[in-house]
Amino acid sequence: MKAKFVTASMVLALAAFPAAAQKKYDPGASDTEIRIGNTNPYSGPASAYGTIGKTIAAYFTMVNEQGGINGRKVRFITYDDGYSPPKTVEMARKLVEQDQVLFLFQTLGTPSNTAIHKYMNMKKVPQMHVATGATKWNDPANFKWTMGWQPNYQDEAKSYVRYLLKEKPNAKIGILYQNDDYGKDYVKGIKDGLGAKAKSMIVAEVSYEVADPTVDSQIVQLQQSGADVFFNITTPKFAAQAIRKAYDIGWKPLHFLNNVSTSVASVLTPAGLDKSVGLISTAYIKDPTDKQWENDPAIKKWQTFMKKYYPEGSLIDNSNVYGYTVASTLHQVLKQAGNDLTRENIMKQAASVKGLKIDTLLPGIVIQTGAKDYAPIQSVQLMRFNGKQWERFGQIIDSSM
Amino acid sequence: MTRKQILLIGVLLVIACALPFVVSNYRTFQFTLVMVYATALLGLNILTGYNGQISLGHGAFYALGAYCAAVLMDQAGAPYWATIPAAAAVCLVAGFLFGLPALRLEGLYLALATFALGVAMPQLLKYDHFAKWTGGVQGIVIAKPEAPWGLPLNPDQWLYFFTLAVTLVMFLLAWNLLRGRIGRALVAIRDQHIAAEAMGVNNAIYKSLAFGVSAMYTGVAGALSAIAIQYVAPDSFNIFVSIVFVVGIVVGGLASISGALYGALFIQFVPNIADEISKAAPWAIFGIFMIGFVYLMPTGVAGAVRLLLARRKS
Amino acid sequence: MDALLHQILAGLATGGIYASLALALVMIYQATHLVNFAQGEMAMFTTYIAWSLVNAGMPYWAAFFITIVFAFAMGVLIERIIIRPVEDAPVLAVVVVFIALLVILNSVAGWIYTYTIKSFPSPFPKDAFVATKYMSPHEMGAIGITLVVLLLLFAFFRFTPLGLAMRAAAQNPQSSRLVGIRVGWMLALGWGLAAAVGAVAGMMVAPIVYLDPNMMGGILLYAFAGALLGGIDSPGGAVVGGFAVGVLENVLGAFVIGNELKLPMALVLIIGVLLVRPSGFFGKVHVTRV
Amino acid sequence: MALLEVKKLHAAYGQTRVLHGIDFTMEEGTITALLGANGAGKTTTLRALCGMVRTEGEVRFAGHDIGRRKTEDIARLGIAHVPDGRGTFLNLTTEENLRLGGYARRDKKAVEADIERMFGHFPRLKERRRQQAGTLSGGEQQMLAVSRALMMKPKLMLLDEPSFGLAPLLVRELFQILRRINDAERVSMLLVEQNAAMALDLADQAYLIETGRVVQSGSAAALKRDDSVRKSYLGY
Repeated sequence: MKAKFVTASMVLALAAFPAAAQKKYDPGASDTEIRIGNTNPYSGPASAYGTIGKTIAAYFTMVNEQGGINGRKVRFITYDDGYSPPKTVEMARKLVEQDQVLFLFQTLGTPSNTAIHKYMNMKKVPQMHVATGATKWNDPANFKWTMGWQPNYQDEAKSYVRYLLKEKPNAKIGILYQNDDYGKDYVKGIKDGLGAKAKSMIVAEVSYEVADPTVDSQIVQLQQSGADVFFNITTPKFAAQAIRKAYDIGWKPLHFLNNVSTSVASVLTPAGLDKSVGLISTAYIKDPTDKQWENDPAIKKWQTFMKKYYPEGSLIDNSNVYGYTVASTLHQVLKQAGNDLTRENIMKQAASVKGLKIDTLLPGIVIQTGAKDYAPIQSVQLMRFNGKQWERFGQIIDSSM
Repeated sequence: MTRKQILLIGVLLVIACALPFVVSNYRTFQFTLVMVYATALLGLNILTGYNGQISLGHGAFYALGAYCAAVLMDQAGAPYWATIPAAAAVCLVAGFLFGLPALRLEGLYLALATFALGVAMPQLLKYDHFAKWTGGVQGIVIAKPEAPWGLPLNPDQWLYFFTLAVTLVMFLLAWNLLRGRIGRALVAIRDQHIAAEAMGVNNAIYKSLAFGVSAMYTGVAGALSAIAIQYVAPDSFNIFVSIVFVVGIVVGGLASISGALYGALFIQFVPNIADEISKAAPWAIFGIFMIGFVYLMPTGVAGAVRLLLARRKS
Repeated sequence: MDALLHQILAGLATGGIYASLALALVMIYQATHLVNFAQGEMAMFTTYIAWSLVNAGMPYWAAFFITIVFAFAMGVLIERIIIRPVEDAPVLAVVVVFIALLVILNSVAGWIYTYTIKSFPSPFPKDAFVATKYMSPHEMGAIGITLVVLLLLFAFFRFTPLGLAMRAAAQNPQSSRLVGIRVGWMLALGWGLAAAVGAVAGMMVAPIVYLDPNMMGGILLYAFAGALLGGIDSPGGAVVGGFAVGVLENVLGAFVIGNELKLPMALVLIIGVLLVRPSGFFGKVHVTRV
Repeated sequence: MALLEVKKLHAAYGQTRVLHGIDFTMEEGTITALLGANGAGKTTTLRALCGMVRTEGEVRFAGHDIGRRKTEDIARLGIAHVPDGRGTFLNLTTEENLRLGGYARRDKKAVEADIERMFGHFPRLKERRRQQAGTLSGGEQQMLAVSRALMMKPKLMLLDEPSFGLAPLLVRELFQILRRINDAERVSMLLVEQNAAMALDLADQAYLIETGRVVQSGSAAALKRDDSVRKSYLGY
């Protein structure tokens, strides 16, 4: 009886994965376990993002309780790098060389990932679905072992610009950006999108540092510049300050807010919902605090998951939906890889996700990769805040166009 | 030095040389970092421990050294070993120049000035007009050195021995410097600056020199770290680097050469231990470790070791 | 002209933030002759307490005063339990304990309250008659509260025996013991007061910058600079210094050097001033006796 | 019962032992002088009484065992120490210095009156009442130190070299005032002095200390007549 069952499942497996009939393993994979490595800033100035690592860990606890992936348990090993690239290098090496993980997943931060970029590719260990929106992760020709996940910052910026050029071709643009790789990537996207018009259209470009207490002075500068369009490239705290300050001093530009800070509960509510009316942004993930998803089954499911597996986590933090969604993506990739758990195959499977729908993604947004397309999410949709919730408008756009 | 001490150092050296053949490449890399930190801490200890000038911004010199190495390799194609003396020279001068106005600043004021330097450095590194050289917010990726002369060493082992050699030279130099007249003068200035002046010690020169030499050490460490990490970026040198250095010299032992080594072990490994204990609040664990060390060994690990040895003798 | 005025007023608003924390730094300095690097994190932590109370439905002012009492107790306890054992240790060992406190409080706050920003209520009416486009009613109210705290502190130190004893204990602990002052408790009291002042600062700052565990992180350096600029032993000086730093920073950023370098530039200027005038604007010039 | 009883008092600074078993007693209302060469342990004796150094042995003051108590508690029991170097709060005003003397007193109301009384004893201080004490002359600071101690309404005053650095005329004036206070307010005084002649004139009792031990004692008058004392300390 038992033997029969085994044969049956073998047949099934053969049918599902004809190429991967035999079990094949690289370090980190076995009949019982898949070891996955990760670094996250659990301490230090960027510790706000640490919650992503915790959500992912919780996700795989859930997966394991439900029987694992193809019968294997996932061991998610995550270390604190304090958002310091040298520490990321140390921890990545620990994961690869000592803990012998099959691959790294969702290592967070552009500088941190840049620091291990070469190493991972030299070692031929996948640097999977990195948690940064820089463009350079979509470069399979040169860095075959590294793949991004979220829409990249430059493309997002370009989708705003396209909209702007259509709606308001004579705009005077003011930009507020965080003075780091993330902010500068957006600025580059805006300028590339504007092309030759950038010089004449951008009337003010001001930056702030993460350690600045407020951006009030910058908002005043932007208003004084006479700008009538505001690109708000800021992280949640500063986004909320900027929205409030602009409103309070009576500056009413066409206001583009970057996707990083679209949370209704943790950005717009602190800023004031009445002050946020008219903001334009993009999204690809459902915001659990947006009224329109209040009774959404996916968000309900996510909430149940949070309560059970990560009870200390915040239910209003978009990062936790993000973590859940990206972990779901990996879940799919690993399912697809079947019994061929080699690094080569993991990368191959990751690069052949076709139209994957995850229910916490916005309707119409799919995950799509190819051998030459290492950018899983490229479609976004513009949206406008109406004082209560975000209203999506226009078509789903392939932001890389 | 007594024969016993020479013997002890000999044994330590043999262990240090054998280490990369015994432990994994990853551990070898970690110990390379320990030596890098030890050199940096030794620099800070010369200034703060021996000379009594507090610096809350030594991460700035660490960054300067690292960027010297990275920019020279990236822009001028300089070989990695040549960047060490270059970083040393640049930081010596930078430290000396910073030390000149700092002469007029004492205690809290010096703390503020150095703190400010530490905070401002990353902002200078990413400043647009320097981005041509510094790579701006993106930083600079550099290549890892291979073992020369066909030595049968992998890059990690080679880097380890290279760092070990530099560290040994730096420690020997410091030992020579500090046990002699200059060392005594530095300590005299720390303990009784007016009396030292009366005894004919030129406070101004010694204090700025201490700043320069200290910055040089930390700069050399920075250059070594850039080569070991193969990457520099403004985010690698935030103010916490400076703060952690201060923690390192206090926990290791102020005004002690061996203290730099203990401190380096602390700042390299304790955060990892803290992370293992709690993902929820790793810093809280790290903080508890700091308090614990200061309570148990108020004069640092080096001080505690000294006490222990003295007690065993008597 | 309007631009300059606007920047100056915005600078005063931010300067008020620096001033209130600088005041707390000066408080501890007066009691212990040390600068407490954990001051900002203590303020942040107590502000979370206030936030919890308000969220539990307590009226604002009740929460305000309970938080001040809590902060005072926390300051006293920290001194008695954590700082006491290193009282006689080298200054830098105490600094390390401060750093430890800073990272512990930061980390624990993040753990308990998560890192999403929280809005903190303002006690001042939203559309008060003073509201202008230059400064919100809260910003003006916060400056007012800072000045009230300053006045109270001034009166406490100048006119009460306890205030006098605290000044004495900081200056000359030995002689203070000889007249029967319990110096250890004066230090604890200094910590308590500083924590209480910090709590007020936190509750005034939070509505402006939003409450999160890193709320005070960037402010510490400015407050430190403001305190030294005004004179580290002068509460009034600290407040003036804080405002000066806020305005200086804005004006430099907007008109002189740009935002990327305004902080380095402001610090260079402040240190320049201190080189010429080491005791700050209002600090006492000490007679050093050999 | 004696006001102050000291038995087998030992004291040390770190490893260095300074007192090797001092014994002496003091009656209430008297002035007692401790004489001895530099480094004999006079100042240390005073510091030991106030709990400012590590000690062994027994110290009883007005019925309390104070050998193990903290300095501030001893002060609150009624011992006022005028330390060497005067212990002035240099950055506070003259008046604030005086007020601190009355800090631990319960009769807060009387403090104001006592401040005026001190100004009565030392009119120079009244002129300087709003000045920073650091700007006072040496003599004025000495007067301030004595006044600050008196403000505590002590039962016993410990005076460490009150004449140090003062002009002879001032010393005489100061000693007269001390005598007057002793007579009028029955404040006992334990006096350490280099100037043995003046000390013996003022004191009722005297003890001679050498290398941390009492080597001779007796009434001031008797010691003054003693040959060896005369030779070693009085210089005639």
